[in-house]
Amino acid sequence: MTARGTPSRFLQSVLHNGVGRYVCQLKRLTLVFSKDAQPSRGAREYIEEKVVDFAKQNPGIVVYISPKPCRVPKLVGEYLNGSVREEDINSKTAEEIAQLIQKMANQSGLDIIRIRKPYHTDNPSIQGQWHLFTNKPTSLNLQSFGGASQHTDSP
Amino acid sequence: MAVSCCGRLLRSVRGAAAVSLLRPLPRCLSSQSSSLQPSYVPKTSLSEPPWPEIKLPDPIVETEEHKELVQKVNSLIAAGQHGRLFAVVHFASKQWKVTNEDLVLINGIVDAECGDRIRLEKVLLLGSDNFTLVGRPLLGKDLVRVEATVIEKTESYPKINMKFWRRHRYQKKKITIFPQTILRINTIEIAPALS
Amino acid sequence: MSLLLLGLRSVAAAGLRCPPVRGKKRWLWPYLRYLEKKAALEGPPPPVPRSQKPNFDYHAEIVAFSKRLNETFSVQLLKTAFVNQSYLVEEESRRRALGLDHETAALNLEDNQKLAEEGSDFTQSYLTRTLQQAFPNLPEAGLKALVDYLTSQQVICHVAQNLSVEDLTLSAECPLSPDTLQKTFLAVIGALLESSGPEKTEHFLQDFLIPQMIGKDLFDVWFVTDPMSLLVEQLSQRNIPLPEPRITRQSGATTVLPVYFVGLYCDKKLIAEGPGETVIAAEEEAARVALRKMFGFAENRRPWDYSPYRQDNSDKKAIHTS
Amino acid sequence: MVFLSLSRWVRSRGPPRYWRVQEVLQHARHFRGRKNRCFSMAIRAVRRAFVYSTKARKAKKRNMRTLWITRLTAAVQEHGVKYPHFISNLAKCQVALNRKVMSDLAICEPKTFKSLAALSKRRGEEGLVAALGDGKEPEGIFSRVVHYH
Repeated sequence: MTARGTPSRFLQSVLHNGVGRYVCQLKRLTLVFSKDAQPSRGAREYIEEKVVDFAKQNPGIVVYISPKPCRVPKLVGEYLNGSVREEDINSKTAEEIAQLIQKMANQSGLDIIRIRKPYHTDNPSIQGQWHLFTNKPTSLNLQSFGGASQHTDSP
Repeated sequence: MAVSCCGRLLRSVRGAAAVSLLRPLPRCLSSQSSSLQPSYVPKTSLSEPPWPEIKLPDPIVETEEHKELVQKVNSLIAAGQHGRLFAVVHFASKQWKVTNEDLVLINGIVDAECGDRIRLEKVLLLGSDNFTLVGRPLLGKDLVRVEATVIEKTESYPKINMKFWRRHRYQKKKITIFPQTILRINTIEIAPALS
Repeated sequence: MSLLLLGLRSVAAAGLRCPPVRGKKRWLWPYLRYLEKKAALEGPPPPVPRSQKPNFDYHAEIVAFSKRLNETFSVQLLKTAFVNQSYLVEEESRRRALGLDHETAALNLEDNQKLAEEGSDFTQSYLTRTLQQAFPNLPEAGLKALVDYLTSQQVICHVAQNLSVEDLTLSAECPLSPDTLQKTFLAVIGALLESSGPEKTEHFLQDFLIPQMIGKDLFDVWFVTDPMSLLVEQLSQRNIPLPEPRITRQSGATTVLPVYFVGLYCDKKLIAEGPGETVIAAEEEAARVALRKMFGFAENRRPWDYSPYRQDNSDKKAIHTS
Repeated sequence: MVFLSLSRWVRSRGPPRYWRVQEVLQHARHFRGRKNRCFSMAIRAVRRAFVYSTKARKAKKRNMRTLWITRLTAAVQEHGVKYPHFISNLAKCQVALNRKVMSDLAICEPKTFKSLAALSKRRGEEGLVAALGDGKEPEGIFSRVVHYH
């Protein structure tokens, strides 16, 4: 998409994740589906077969199953930084839903927008950034007064 | 001069100009000839070779210096006084200059789960405030250890790929989303094993 | 077919009994506009705590909280840590209003006051200890500034919000005040200390509080108005002669963008050099650079070692290298 | 084969016109003039913007490379080396750093870059010395043919 027309951000992470320990950022997952509607078939299948395994593998994510009459079954993921993401899963198979859920669990909840630079560093320079005088000899500022010894300028 | 000529023959020719044209002689020779003839020779590309005089340091002195340097750096590393380190690693067909606590965004899938620690093995360069190790092209695996954690496996924003030819009724629009992976650089360690 | 058409025509000629319904719902757009205007006038609805919205199981959330952080909390303690005094008061009054008698209305719950105090004490002592270990040359005031920054309301609330402490906190107020949030987070630390011991808690603090120092400069945290006098004080403590500022480099002195580099010399040795737009600013910057170097807080200092159980690791490494 | 759904697709003509228009307009909201609100002008501008951004994605790679090369040229000039010599000598030393990283190093890590420049300079000198040989004339008679035109 165009550069000016779309929002953008820099690469970041929530709470310096991964510096100390890794914390899965998805905290809550709600599966809204209908008990009898056709588009929810995949969702029902997923709940029958896979959801318990997923919940066991990811004890840090609370999974809620809420059956209610609806046409479009939904996945609502809530992240640690407070953002909420909804995904429609109508007419998706159980396999596709499993992949989608895994993807949501792997994300951090930050906006999916253009990222300006593919790296982020808090210490851009270790040896000190280059400036005009970096590679200039220090003798430039010495002044000799006739035959007298050299002095530096005093402020 | 359409003929071949012999080096020996040319040596008798006065002045080094013709010689230097055909076969470059080191500067010492030409200076010798000028000392023989005190007449003034203007400083041109013909009077002396166009390259600067090169004086390489003595190999024996150099090896000693090298030894001393290596010992110094080794002791610095062993004492852990090297401060923050940075490394240039080759990962996902790109080179990244990284230091501790950096984030790196990679286009594509990394075959590791979120939270897994991986080791970046292709280290091209490692530096600190006081020394730099340059690999030719890579640094040894037992020398440097750069570790990273996969913290996020996400997707890029939808990129629109549009083609349009005017007056040709040709227009294509394709929206693509790529997988992306975010790495956190955890540690850059170095062993005092220089030789 | 023609018969049917005829029939239809006759019906049309006779006219319909009921008035025709318009296909376009002309009333809808003004109605929606009215609703919009009303919503704009009223403003957004008051925030509701997540626990009062659908799909919230408190016990499951608590268990998931500890699992997510990879810590072993005792669930009872953790639940206590999230209970605030205001919640107890409000809940009891609500029960009484429902008509329960005094005994049944009383909640047999403790609030997190004690745990918060414990957590706060432990955090303070741990941070002071580790920071002192990490920066042995830092004077007391600087150390205090660092610890104060890490335990400040702003930082703690930031950490707590991004660990979803906010959702689990039981309090009468909504949205939570920073005070409550800070207290709750400290109580969580206290609960961890009681359930898993100090070692785990130290690890927890190291993983979640210490990284807040990343990218922070010493003087972002510690506000020193006159670094030169501090430098003089520090140097005299170490029996080093007083610094002598000299302009080392300058450029564009007659332009609107001059730059001066001032070097500080002690014993005719350069200890620091700093740039500035004026000579005075450069001198101050040089003093700051010198202080950072002296306190071991330079930008290229060795990064913090976040590996768990640091002491053991460093011992092992030393053995390995020897 | 039996196509049951094809006939349904033909009837489904996508979302209502209002939403189709909004889809385009949301990309044009920051444009100047009437094209940020009038569809028929917006659609042309948005299409052009998309084509530009598609092309720019490719062009950026090339532009960045030229930028790095420009930066490197300036950076090595300070150390008395020329860019082509610098690059080729480092390649001869089997240093596989690319231009992006080296221009980065020139800005952020001047000491490292200085040593890289010194390395390439030394390699150049060694190469020159090796090419010059030991300064003696070759043995025997040898010939060079020079053509006149």
